[in-house]
Amino acid sequence: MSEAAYVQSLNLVVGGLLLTAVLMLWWRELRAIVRLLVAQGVLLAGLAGILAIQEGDSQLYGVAAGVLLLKGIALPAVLRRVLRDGREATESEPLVNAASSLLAAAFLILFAYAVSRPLVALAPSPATRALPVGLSMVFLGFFLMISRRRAVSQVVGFLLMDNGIAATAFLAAAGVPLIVELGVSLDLFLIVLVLQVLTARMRLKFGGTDLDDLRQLRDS
Amino acid sequence: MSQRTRTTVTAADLADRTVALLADSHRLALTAAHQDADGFRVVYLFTAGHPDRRVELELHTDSHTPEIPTLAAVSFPAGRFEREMRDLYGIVPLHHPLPRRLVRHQHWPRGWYPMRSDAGPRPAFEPVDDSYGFLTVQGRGVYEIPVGPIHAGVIEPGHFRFSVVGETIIKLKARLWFTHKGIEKLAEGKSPSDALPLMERVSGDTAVGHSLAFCLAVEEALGWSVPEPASLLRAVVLELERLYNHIADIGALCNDVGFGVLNAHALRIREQLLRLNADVTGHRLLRGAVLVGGATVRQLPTAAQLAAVAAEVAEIVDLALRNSTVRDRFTGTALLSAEQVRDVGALGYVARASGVDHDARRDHPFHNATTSVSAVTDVRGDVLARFLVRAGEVQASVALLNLLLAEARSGAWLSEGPQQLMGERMSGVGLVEGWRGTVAHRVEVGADGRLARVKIVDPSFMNWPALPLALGDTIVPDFPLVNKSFNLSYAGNDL
Amino acid sequence: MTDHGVTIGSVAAALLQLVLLAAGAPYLIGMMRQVRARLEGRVGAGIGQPWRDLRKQLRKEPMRPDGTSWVFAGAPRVLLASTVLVAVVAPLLSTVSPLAGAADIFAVVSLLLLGTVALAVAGVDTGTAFGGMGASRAMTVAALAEPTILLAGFALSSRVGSSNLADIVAGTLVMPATVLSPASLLAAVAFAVVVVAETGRLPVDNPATHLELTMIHEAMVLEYAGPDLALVELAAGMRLTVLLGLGASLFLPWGIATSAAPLSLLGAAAVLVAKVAALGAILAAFEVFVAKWRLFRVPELLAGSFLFGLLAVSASFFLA
Amino acid sequence: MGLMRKIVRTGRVAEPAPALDAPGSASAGQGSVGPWRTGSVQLRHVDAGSCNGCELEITSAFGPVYDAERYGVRLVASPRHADALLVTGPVTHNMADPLRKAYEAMPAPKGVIAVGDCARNCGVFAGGHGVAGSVRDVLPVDLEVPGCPPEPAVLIAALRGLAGR
Amino acid sequence: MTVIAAGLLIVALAAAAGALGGACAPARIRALLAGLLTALSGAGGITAGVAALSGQSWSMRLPHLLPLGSAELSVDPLSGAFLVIIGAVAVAAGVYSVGYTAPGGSHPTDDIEPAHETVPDAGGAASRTCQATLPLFVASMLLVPAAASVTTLLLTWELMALSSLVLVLADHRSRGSVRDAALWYAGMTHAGLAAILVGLVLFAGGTGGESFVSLREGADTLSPGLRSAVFVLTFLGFGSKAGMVPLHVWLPRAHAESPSHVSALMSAAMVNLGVYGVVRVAFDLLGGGPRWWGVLVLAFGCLSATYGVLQATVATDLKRLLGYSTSENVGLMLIGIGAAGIFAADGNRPLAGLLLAAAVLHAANHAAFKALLFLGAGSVLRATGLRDLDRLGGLAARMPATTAMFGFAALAAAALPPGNGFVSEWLLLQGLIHSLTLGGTPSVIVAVSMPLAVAVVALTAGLGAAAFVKAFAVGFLARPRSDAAASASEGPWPMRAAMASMLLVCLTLGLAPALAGAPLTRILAMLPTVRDGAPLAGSGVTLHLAGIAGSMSPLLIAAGLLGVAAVVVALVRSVGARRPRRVALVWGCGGTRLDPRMEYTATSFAEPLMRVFDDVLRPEHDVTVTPYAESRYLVESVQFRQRVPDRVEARIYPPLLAAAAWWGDRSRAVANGSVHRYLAYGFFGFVAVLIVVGFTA
Repeated sequence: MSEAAYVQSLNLVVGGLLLTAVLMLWWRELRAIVRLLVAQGVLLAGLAGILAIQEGDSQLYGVAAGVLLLKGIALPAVLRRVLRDGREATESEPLVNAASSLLAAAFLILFAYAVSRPLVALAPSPATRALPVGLSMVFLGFFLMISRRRAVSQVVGFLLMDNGIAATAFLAAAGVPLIVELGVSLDLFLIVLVLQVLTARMRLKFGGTDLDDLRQLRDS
Repeated sequence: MSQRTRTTVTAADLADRTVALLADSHRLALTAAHQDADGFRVVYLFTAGHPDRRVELELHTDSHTPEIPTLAAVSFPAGRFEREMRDLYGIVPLHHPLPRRLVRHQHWPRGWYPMRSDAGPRPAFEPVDDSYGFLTVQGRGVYEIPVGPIHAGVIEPGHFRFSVVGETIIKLKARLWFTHKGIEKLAEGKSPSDALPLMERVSGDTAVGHSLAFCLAVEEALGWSVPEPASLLRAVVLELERLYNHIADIGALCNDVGFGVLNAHALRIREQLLRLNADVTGHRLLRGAVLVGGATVRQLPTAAQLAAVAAEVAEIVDLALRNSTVRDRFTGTALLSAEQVRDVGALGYVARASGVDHDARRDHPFHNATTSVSAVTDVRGDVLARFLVRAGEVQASVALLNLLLAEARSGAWLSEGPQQLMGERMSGVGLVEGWRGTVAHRVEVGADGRLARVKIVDPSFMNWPALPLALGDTIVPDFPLVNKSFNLSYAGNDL
Repeated sequence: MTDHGVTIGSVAAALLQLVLLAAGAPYLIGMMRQVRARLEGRVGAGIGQPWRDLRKQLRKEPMRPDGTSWVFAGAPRVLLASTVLVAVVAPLLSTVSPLAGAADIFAVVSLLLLGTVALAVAGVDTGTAFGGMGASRAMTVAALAEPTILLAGFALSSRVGSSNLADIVAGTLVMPATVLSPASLLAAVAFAVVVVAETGRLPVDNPATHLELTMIHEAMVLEYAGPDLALVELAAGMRLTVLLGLGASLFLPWGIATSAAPLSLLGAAAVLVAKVAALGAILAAFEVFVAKWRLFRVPELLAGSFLFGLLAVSASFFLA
Repeated sequence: MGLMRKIVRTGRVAEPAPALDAPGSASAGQGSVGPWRTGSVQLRHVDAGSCNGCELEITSAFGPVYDAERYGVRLVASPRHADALLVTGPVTHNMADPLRKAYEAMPAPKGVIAVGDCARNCGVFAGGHGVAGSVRDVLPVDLEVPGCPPEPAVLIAALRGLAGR
Repeated sequence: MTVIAAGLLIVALAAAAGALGGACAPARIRALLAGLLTALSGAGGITAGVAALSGQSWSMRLPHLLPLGSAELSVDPLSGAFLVIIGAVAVAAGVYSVGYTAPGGSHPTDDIEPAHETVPDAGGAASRTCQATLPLFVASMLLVPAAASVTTLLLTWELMALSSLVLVLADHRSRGSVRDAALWYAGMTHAGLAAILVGLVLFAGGTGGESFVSLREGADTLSPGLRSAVFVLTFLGFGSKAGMVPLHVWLPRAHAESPSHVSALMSAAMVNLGVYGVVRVAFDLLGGGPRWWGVLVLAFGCLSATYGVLQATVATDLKRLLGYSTSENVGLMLIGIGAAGIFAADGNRPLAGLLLAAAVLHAANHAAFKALLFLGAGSVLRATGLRDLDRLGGLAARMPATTAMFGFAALAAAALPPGNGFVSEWLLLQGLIHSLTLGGTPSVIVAVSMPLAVAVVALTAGLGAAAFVKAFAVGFLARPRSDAAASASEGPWPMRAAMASMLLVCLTLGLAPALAGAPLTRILAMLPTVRDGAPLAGSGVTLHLAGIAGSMSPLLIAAGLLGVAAVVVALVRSVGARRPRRVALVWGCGGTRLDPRMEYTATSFAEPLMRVFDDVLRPEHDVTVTPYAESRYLVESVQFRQRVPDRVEARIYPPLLAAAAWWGDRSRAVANGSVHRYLAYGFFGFVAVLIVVGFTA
């Protein structure tokens, strides 16, 4: 791959990652958000693939395949199952309205850009220059978890954060060791499973997965 | 057939008796004034289901100073019936809190009460005057949107006055009776059969509902028994009417949130149904099927036709609700609580969507088969609930039709009328679950067999006051949607 | 940088572009209605219908509602004039334009806003509740769309170091890969939302509705009759056409002539018609699948596009 | 996409246009010359007191099956945009004045179409104490469409005559 | 004697004569005398300013004019620009005041309440005190930019503050809100003065001299901490005068309650002096500073622009709206100055110069259109006694000239072509846009702040358009919403003449901005950190930017608009049926004849945007429904109330005021609530400080 094509495709993938992250914050329909998560997983795998081609690193190919399998297929599938059980197609009322949360997102992205400057300055390359995107994803994921009520949205936020960590790792050091990455993701997988059980329980008890309902548990 | 109990009450007793009846799960279905030789007579009809009960209170007042005590404080609909009586008969409800004109617009001549038998020819009208006393909302920045009587779509005439700040509706007042033609008066003196075409045109989309309620009332008054197959056919056409109207509403609701493609599909299905109607009765709007003393149907729809319609409607409803914008705009819009429904006496799908289950097919059946109709209710009271109730009723209606069609036979089924009239003044009541809700007719037939008085109550009359109540927290651009979710008849209200 | 000389060729190019847009706008509207009709199972009135309507309206009686001022009659002219001006200066056919130096992307945006303002002011001038309501809604949308489109413009122009539209387009033609850059993609999303909002398409406004209480554009023009109405409708159509054309030029600039040679101009004209028609068809088809948003969710849409504009700008920093 | 599938499966709904035969001439009114035969007719509907049966059939005529719009006929929101009023029902006392105002509000040249038997001769409502008369008693009528309510096909034929398509 | 000296002499003499005339002349000619001499004073300022802008410079020391100090005056191009701006506004305001204070106008008696309470007289502005103070106010404003020493600056500054305070108080007898506004103004302006005072005293103390020349020379010797302290203090002090958020609280009140020509002077001329002060101290005297100064100015600019435009969008009081719009425009100027400061610190001179030029040009443009707007609002106020947009309307037929001129000014304020506001906002955007391509690899601050600044400028452009469409359309068009508006008529001709002169300025600046190129270049040339060639070049009708591929021709755009409109009219004539235009009743859906209550209100116009910015504005709504006793479904009355409090004010000031009140309780002996006594305290305090300064220097 030529240098120009490498930069071009890297930028494209990174732009796509950012786009999907922001869209997750913008849209309220959970089904669409899960679809975005799939896209993001694929893009992330693509990012790993591009880096693999560029570095010629066979281990990275494996990572790309693993990411595709886990984030592009397995995790969204679990989420979809959670959604299929209920009719909670939309995030009814986020704690922060869409306009404010988007503005917050803008600030978070700029913030991510500002804090990653020193890192970029350490080793300027096309990949590290895209670092702010990975960091933004982490921030946005965190914000998503803070600002949403539904358990499913929180899981989405968690996954977005994880994707962000992965993207940052790929961009910063052309990939963390495979074991670490898989380990982290495995942790996440467990969390998702736990949350799924939890949401199922909650639905049985309260008929919906609004986390604010959990407050009722305290008094009884 | 249930028995009506009739009691004459004094002005002093009226309120107490009313309160007792309302507490005993009755509702005020109809109030009608009559002009007898010896003065005015006001009849209050209360009805209740499980079992079918109908109670009439009669109040007499003299013809020189016709006055009755107001029931406005006890029953909201009574207050409106009283205003209507005042306009048409000049009977004054004493101490009514809001004794404004209702039926007669401001330019109608003073002191001319058109329903009185001695009203005489119409005096000259005053020049049109806009001084209707709409309540002025106090406060800076409030403006009023006058809408109608000529609306921007293909809509019947009525005037809405919104008091608004920006997009937030603070208050809505609907002014109706633009299409008041005088149907009740026109029917007087006609033989029941001659009056039937008029009843089919009370509200064009409720031809069966009104003609059937009228026929039931006349038949009760005259003691006319109807052949069983005719009753069955009447139930069939009643459901066909429900079908074509509900599918149109489902499409129109989608159209009002800008999802026009589903409206196109709904209109296509309605056209199929209208053509089916033409095959069944010879008229696209099902006119001519219900006759005094019987019914006539050319051919019956097949189960396959109905199943196809039911499937398509289900598909459209599903497509609508799968669109998150549509769902979002329906959900939580224009909430009407069950309490408000009971207080204003709302009927039909409006009431059922708020969890109040009035259904004359079950509560006041004219054929036993209809009592088994499955109740479709919702408790949310929003536009979504009214949409879903309609969607559910389409399926329930098809199920009921399948049941009815198993025994129905086409053709003309007519019984001979009674050979001898039973008395001087015979009265009858007809209660029918039209597609909008319970249609109530009360007729009195004179000794000559001609109609002495017909009182018509379309469910729209009861439901109109519920519309402003539902608009509590609604923005202006949602109004057309809300209005469509009620879809009230202006013609049926104005008469 | 492109030269902005006034030559016979460039003047001819500008005139050709204007004629193409003015004549083509009603056909575009007709075509979009046709797409919708076909998807609804209808036959449709044909793509020439808007022209038939315009021709008839032009011959009808002009009216002035009692109590209105010169603003009422003036607004359609200003609306059309601002649109025509944009239609002349935008580099849709060729990057050489006699007036390219006179108006850049900000001037174009402001001219479009001037048209919106003219119509809004006239809406209030009628003194009807509907006119005011439409004006208020239109200005709300415009007030939020304006920042978005300026940001998108910022992202596009910072890339080439000029806010001149012809320079931006020419820059893209030289380096086609920039079209696929994240900044450009994000700006395109923002731009698309603005086009939808500014031209009153679903899910912001329903161009097919007849309900006074829900309309935006139509509510402002309820009082116009005859020639005035024709001007407003023509201008509205041209605005849509110009914006689609501008979108095509900025994000899919291929086929635009870089000189004023007659043959390349004709070729560019053909390409422009094809691109705008395709975009219009896509927009019309998209409209069939979406419902109209609740009025107060529209700002969310615009806030979203605003963010996309900001992201586009940021991305041009990140990934420079 | 379920909707896409539905659209494709349903296909064309509109029925073929019937042959155009000497239209509307049967009952075209005397006198005023309307803005006719330009291939474009915009209509402002006014319910002057109908039972809403005519409204139902007008909606059908503009629905996908009959698709009146294909002949260049369109319903518009404001009388300012309209070439003709589409009036239904007997004119009630309360609607006579609004009807006149609507006519007044249209730009010339303009016309009036009376739809349905009630609009033509008050139908079953003749003599009602709230009825002021037929449409002809209030405004000059250019075209009458008979029926109670007129079937969509009849309506379409009349409108095509006006549009000239 | 140079032209500048002659101009300044005219300023002083005319003002003195005007003050004398206003105080002593018989009531009949008082207005004429005071007004024309005020205008003459302004003309003197223009003369001096034009001379300075064309390259002359002048300075002078009057050793014995002040007790314990010498008065130093100096005029350079920067002063010249502000002399011209203030002088031009003063000419218009002076002429205007002749008509405005003539008998026969309506003036509201309390707040903006119903019109029937208005008294048809000349209002408080016609009083002897006000007529005499007006020329003094103008002269003191004109002397501020000419001041060349700390003492002179502070003295003229305080004179300006006091004279304007007297003018704000003009109507204090008839309206309680005036006293409230004056108290706020007096408090804020003196707090601001204190900050400037301390800042400049520190500066002077550090450099060992109080003349600007010695400050300039000694600035480099100050420690960075002291430099920054001087900058921050003076910035806050000048910022409060400029109406910068959150120090703006006095502005919407004072500008709304003053007589309208005074509002124009304050809003179009006086606030600019705050901007002048910032530029003078930061760029000239201190000779530039670190980047964070720029960031600070930029941040306050963004805050002011956003908050000002939001409040203007929801305001329904016409003059209050204009006041908030002033905060917005000052914010835009500060954005330009702040960004210029950032780039100057980075050594990027072309951009710094361009942005500073944009800020100064915007000051001029804002002065022109804001003066016109306030004068227009004053004409409306005089004709109707109303400022409440919800009760205006229908003026287009009754006051056609005022309507047309206000309309054009509104267009300019909305930054739309062909208005002059468009030009300077365009310039500002150009400067911001090129921050990427012209600065090499952008620094983090630039990369983060410039997109945000562009977003703010863009947002103000959009919201400003909404605010001014509301002000113009609801205020002037459609049918009158009240009897007072229905009986409005144009005022005396001097008012229209004054507005026409401002319109001319707007048109000139809007259509030929290239004229400003050379003077702006001269201004930039005197600032060490931004000095760099010619930023603006005008070739005929097109505005070109040096070093940047940016060009725009407002004249061609305007000509194009007119030309196309004319062609359209001609085409419609030839194609159309040539039927005469018929006047018909407004279509009211066939129902009632529309009455004024059915017209859209300003409150309603802004409601959607208020909902959008609910989180920022926090409006208070209240609907009270009173049903009949008999049935809760029969409504007897409905009452709606809505208020949009100034949240910045509500959040920040109560604690401060509570503390002040505590002090006030302590010193009740000296405070009896009389505004005049407060004025006296202020003045004596000021004199005491001067004495201290005199000794220390």
